[in-house]
Amino acid sequence: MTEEASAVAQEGVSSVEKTHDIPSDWSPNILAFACHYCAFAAADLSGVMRLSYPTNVKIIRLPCTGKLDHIYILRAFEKGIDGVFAAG
Amino acid sequence: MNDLKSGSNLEKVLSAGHFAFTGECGPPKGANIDHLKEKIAHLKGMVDAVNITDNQTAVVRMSSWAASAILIQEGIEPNFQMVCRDRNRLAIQSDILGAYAVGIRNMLCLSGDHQRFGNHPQAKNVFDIDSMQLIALAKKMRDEGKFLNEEELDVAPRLFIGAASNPFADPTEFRVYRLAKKIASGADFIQTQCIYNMDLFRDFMKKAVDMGLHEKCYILAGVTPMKSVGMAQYMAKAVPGMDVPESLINRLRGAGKGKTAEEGIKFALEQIEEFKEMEGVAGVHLMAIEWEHKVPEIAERAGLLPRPKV
Amino acid sequence: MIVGKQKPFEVIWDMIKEYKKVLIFGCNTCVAICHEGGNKEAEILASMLRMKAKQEGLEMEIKNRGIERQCEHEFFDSANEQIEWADAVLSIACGAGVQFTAEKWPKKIILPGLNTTFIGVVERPGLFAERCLMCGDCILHLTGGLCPIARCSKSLLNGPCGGSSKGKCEISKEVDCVWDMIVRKKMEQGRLEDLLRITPAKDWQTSRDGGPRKSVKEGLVE
Amino acid sequence: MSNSSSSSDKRVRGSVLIAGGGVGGMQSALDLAEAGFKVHMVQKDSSIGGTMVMLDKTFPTGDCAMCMISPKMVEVGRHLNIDIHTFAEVLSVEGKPGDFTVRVVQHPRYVDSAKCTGCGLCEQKCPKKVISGYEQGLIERKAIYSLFPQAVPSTRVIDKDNCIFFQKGKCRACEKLCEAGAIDFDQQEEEIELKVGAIILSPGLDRYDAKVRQELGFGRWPNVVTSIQFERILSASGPYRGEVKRPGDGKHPERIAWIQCVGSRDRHNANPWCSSVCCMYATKQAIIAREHDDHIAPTIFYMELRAFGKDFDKYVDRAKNDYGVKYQRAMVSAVREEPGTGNLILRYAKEDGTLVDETFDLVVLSIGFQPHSDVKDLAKTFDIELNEHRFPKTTQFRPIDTSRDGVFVSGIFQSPKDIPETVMQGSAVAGRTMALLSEARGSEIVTKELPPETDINGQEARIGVFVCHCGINISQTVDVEQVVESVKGEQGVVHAENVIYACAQDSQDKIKALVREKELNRVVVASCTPRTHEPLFQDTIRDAGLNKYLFELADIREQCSWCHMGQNEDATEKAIRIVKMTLAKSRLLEPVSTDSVSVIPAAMVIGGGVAGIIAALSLGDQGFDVHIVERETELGGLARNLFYTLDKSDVQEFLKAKIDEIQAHPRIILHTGTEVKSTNGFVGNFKTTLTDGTSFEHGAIIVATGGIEYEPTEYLYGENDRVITQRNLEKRLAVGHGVRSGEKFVMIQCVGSREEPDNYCSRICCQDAIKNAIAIKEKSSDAQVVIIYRDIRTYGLRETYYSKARDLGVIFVNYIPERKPQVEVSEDKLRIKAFDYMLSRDVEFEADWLVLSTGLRPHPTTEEVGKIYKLTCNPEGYLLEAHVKLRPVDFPSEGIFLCGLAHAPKNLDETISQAMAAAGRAGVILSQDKLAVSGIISKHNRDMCMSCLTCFRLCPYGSPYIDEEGKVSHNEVKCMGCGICASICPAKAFQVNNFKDEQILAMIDTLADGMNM
Repeated sequence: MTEEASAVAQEGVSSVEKTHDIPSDWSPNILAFACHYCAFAAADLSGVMRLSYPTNVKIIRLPCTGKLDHIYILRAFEKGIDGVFAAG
Repeated sequence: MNDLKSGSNLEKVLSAGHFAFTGECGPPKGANIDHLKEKIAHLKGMVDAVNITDNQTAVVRMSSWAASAILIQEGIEPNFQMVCRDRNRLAIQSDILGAYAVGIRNMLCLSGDHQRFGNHPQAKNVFDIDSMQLIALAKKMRDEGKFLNEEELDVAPRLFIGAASNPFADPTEFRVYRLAKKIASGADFIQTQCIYNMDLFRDFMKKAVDMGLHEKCYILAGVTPMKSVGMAQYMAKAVPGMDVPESLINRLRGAGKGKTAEEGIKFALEQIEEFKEMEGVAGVHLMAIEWEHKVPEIAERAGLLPRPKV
Repeated sequence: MIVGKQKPFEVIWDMIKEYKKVLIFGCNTCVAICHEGGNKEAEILASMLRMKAKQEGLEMEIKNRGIERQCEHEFFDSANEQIEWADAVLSIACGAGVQFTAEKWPKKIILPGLNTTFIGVVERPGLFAERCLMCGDCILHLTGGLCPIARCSKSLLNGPCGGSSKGKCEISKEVDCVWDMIVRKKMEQGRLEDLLRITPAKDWQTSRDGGPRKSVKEGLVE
Repeated sequence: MSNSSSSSDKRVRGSVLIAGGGVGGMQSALDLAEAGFKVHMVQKDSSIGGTMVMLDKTFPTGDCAMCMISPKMVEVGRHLNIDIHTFAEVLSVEGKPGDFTVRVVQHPRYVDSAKCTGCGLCEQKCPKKVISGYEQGLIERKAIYSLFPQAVPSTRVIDKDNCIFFQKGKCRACEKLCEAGAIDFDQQEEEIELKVGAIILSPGLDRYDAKVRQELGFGRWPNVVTSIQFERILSASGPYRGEVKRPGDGKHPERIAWIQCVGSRDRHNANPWCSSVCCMYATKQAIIAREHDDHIAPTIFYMELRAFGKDFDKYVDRAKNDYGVKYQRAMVSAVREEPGTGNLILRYAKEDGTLVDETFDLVVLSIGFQPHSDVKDLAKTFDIELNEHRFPKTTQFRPIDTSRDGVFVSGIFQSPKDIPETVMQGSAVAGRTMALLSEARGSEIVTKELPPETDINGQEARIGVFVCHCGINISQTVDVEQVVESVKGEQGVVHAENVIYACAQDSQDKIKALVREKELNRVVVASCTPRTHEPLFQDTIRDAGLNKYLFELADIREQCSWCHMGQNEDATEKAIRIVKMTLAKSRLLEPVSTDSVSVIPAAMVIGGGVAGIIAALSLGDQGFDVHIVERETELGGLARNLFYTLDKSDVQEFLKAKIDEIQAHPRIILHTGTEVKSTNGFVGNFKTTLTDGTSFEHGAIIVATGGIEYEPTEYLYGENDRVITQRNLEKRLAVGHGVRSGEKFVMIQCVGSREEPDNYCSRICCQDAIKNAIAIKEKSSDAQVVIIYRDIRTYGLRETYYSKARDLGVIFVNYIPERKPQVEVSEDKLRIKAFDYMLSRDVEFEADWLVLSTGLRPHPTTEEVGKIYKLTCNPEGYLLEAHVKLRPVDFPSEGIFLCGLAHAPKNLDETISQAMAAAGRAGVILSQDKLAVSGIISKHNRDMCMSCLTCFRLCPYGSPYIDEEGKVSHNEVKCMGCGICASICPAKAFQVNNFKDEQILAMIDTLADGMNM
């Protein structure tokens, strides 16, 4: 065990994740990153087919999911978005 | 080889042309000298010298030179092992002087197992010098009466210098050259790694003899009797540089329940018989790990008793 | 190049949590190449720490920026303002960069975000491996271009030891036995005799054992 | 717009008529239009798309067919130089190659396409339901309808026969609802006259009517469906939304049977040819069905498994091993319904001859292709000859030329084939046409003249926002006015309003006017998807002098109003959020200047076999310089060992003629006895050095490195000189060796093919064996020929030669690889023992000759050439194309194309088609003066870059490179804008135009700002 790891273990530093109680009326805000060519097209098609899903899903179009930067996901969570969906 | 370098019993036995027989003992994991005395009592009179290991497998035990000193008190000749892992050249030289001062006359020079799998993997290792350089250093102190830095020392530690050789480690084709290097560095005797692959060892010895190495140095063949099939399998798989042929494992397995230890001893005895006749082999180093009480029996059955008085 | 590894997130958090304004300070040369300490990692780390602060209910401001190299005075100019702003700077440069930042800002709290691990190469993309221990007295001409000081677990100069097995070191099957490689290379080159000579004990004075080192380039030094 | 010089008295016209708007026709249209030709596409249906749009997914990748073809349709629909005439038919063709006059009849849609915005409201409100032909009768559509949701054009059409107004004189609901006023019940049939230089026929085929085979129960038992119905059943946008259900009762079937060859390979009840695609589509359907519902146990009843294409056998193995698809070799003699359950009982004979009844939940009939019933009229209209099977008459050496000069044919209309081969022929006819009309290239195309771009440098954002009602498509769910109100006062917004149809001409004009009037420097439209409409609006603002990348589209229809119907409040809130996110990005938009690079109008063709020869000739005829690099001293490649084709055409004569043409061609430079040493550069600008030291510049590369024949070690080959290969036999027969009466020939198929280590079908061997067998029989009718085979794979029209061989008395013996034939030599005679799997007994033949049908292998140089250009090979060593379906002759790297055996084993006519396709594709590039670099590319900041090589290693297109200074630079010409470099760069030295981090982060922040937390 490294000095650091043992420090973590001994001092009981809190873990990265913190859990919260979820209120019963809560609904998540979800951000999807979608590849222009496939997932964004699929989202369009679901509209064309009038398939319904909750309004708390918003989509940001990327030229390819290869463009999905770590910071996009982190920024979303940082700003309080509850779920990030990457599709491509 | 008439002028004795150290005058140790082992050196005398070998120089007199006897087939040498050495044993081995690990110091206690604590300051319990009674247990140490109990273990070495089995070896008294059975062997020409007893190797005292130096924090073997990087597990901390009583210091090898202190344990060696206890052996001397008990009238048994120690073969003091020293590894390069735990000391720099200052400590090494001072320990050599101290060892000699308490009456130690044999020293086996080793690099030492890496601490990673010992009981203090957090340790910083030293390896200021390696085993080859340790041999040369001991020889320099003894023969030139100088420290490594060329400074004169007053009384030279007259040690019988030993080194280890593992014919089975890789690259095997280089092993005999490494043996030659150790001899050139100043090794007076060699103790080999435990031998199980006799074919490979025969081949190794043939090369050594062809190079005349046996004339420059005494080579003691390493023998460790197998206690069980499990031990054989463990050594085959887990111990680096150990070559345990499948045929031997099968032989032990074939011996049947409760008879494997006896089969292991039988194999060791067959080996010793062969080593007696093998050109270039000057003796046997028996590493009966935690089986010291079996040494008298093995010595007896191998026809190695009584040990010569020289 | 110098290879580093980010400290565990919890350890970093523990270091910075008492400060109100923290700058995550990247270095865009060696440690950026190993994807541990460049602009991108600074950006990611800052974001994660901001989230952590929020979860812990702490009022903290955490920003990020990077400079070309934290081991040279001139590059710092562009970051002065932000360093000035911060209560504490978490440098994710190598140990040299962290210290140089600390020297330049003696009153600032400068914290290390990386563990500086070794001087190495990019063996494969994403796989960095140690090659040099900076002993100050290179012997690669003797050992076929393979350094036993850095790459033998015991730094043996007269290897291989008896633990060498199938080209691997006794400490792990993941670690190559460099002495096995040296012997084979010398044999292939027909220069085995080089290895039959005994290498004497090394003079470690040129290494760190001789104390902290400096190097002077005549003509450049002011 | 302006016409760039056209004169009616010129002999050769720079325009082309394409009859048919399927995937092949679209490929031809795009290739030709891009290469500088005006295209008129005439399509009988109300939308382009053809057969492929009906398919659910395509094998082997499982890509959604619509997802692949829809962008192509949009591209065709929007292309400035492609005029689409849907719901139209050709009436007559007069004239000669280079100058045809075509009369086209435009049937009335009763919807004015100039006014219709495609919003689809009329369709929703139309009260009349009609059985949907597109959905294969499984559900209903309306009387005013669009063929399918992604139809191009999206203009609806009124089905007069079913329209209540037309039939009963009242209703006009659509007319009342259409805000655009596009309904026109008075529309009349119109005739148009088109002047074109060449004609391409690509009208596709019809499908066999499964009702003819009464014993199979289609039309009688509801749970017997056709394969095309099953495609719709599988489709997520199909009648059951992708749920595998049976039409009879909506139950989920588990035991599904496919019956192959329904309407194919049957001279008595149906069509004699093999439809080429059914074995593979049935396999695909079985796999996809299993993927939808893993309770499904598929069984495919087949007679010959024709997995002859590249990697097809592997796909079948996957079906068997990974999906548990059972392949039952049996002829199903009858299907009847089990009373009460709707299940179906299939009667068939097992291998051992016993008759079995097996029950299934659903039966799929794999129906084949056949020419449309009116094909004779069509042939008359175009004045082309048909062959005995009512397909256009073509030859092995001129597979895409009809009997009429200047009229070419492609796709399944030429003969049954799959999608990639159709696409390939689409490019091939394009290349053929480009060569024919080369002198008129560019003469009839229109180019757009644009005003200079306004410099917005340093300006604050001045954004105009236009929120679209889309009739009521958006406004019935989203409160459009509220959206407008919500953005007024947002930072940078200087104008916001709502419009009924943003895409309508009046709105476009309004946007342009407002850009000028209010000095807008960004425009946001909130309407439908950017995938179809962004280019339109980009053009609009460009017309108003703004850089087109200053436009941003907020999708509040597909991704808001349409999927949140009835949730007006929430949908409005979401729409506001989407628009605000778009605004946040818009403020940070920057003009993007698109570079262009010049093109060297020359090509290099690597390989001088038939593929290389044909490609070189086509390119030379198109007017480009061509360098052929052939490592041997002679041209011809493997074809030098071929003597005649299945249709008895003389290969050597053909080859000699083509080589003569090459040698006489003023534009073709031959480099023989040498190889490529190195090539530098990129699309449009390559420089190659050969091993002989020659070097030259060129704009495109065609890789035609060819193949070699497998040299057998099996069956005593090389030990006994009576054991020969098909090629040896062909030569003997060709050079005049007679065949003795009673001479005995035994042929063994699949020698060195379809088995490890070369587990793939070599495609050519079955027809080779049959070709030689027929030749033997024709020389001596009482000679004995036995063909010992695994599956006879005489796909397409080749099947008729299989029948002919049987009629001539050739004996066919089926073996399985587990029990291969054995060969013995006794008293100078060869004895071949085999186990006849079909008859389940041992058979033995004496033979004078044992003929081995040996497979093909890629040429060893293929791998080397692949390394030079970083092309990947499949495990067998054949080069991998950019996309197996839609880009069959392209590589992922631009400017490099593929044809011939280097791609996969194929027959001579297919090689010729593919070579012309490669030449067509290369011609598209070489015909450009300048290649425009896309605007959406990654920009590299060299100051921030420390050359860590991460991008260099990860870029799929090889655009980052190590420059002369030894540092990483970025070749923007190769960049496709995927952004992998930007997302992985540890120094953040890359940003993708229009998708910059700050732009995306601004969107994220804006989304988060509006959340109720």
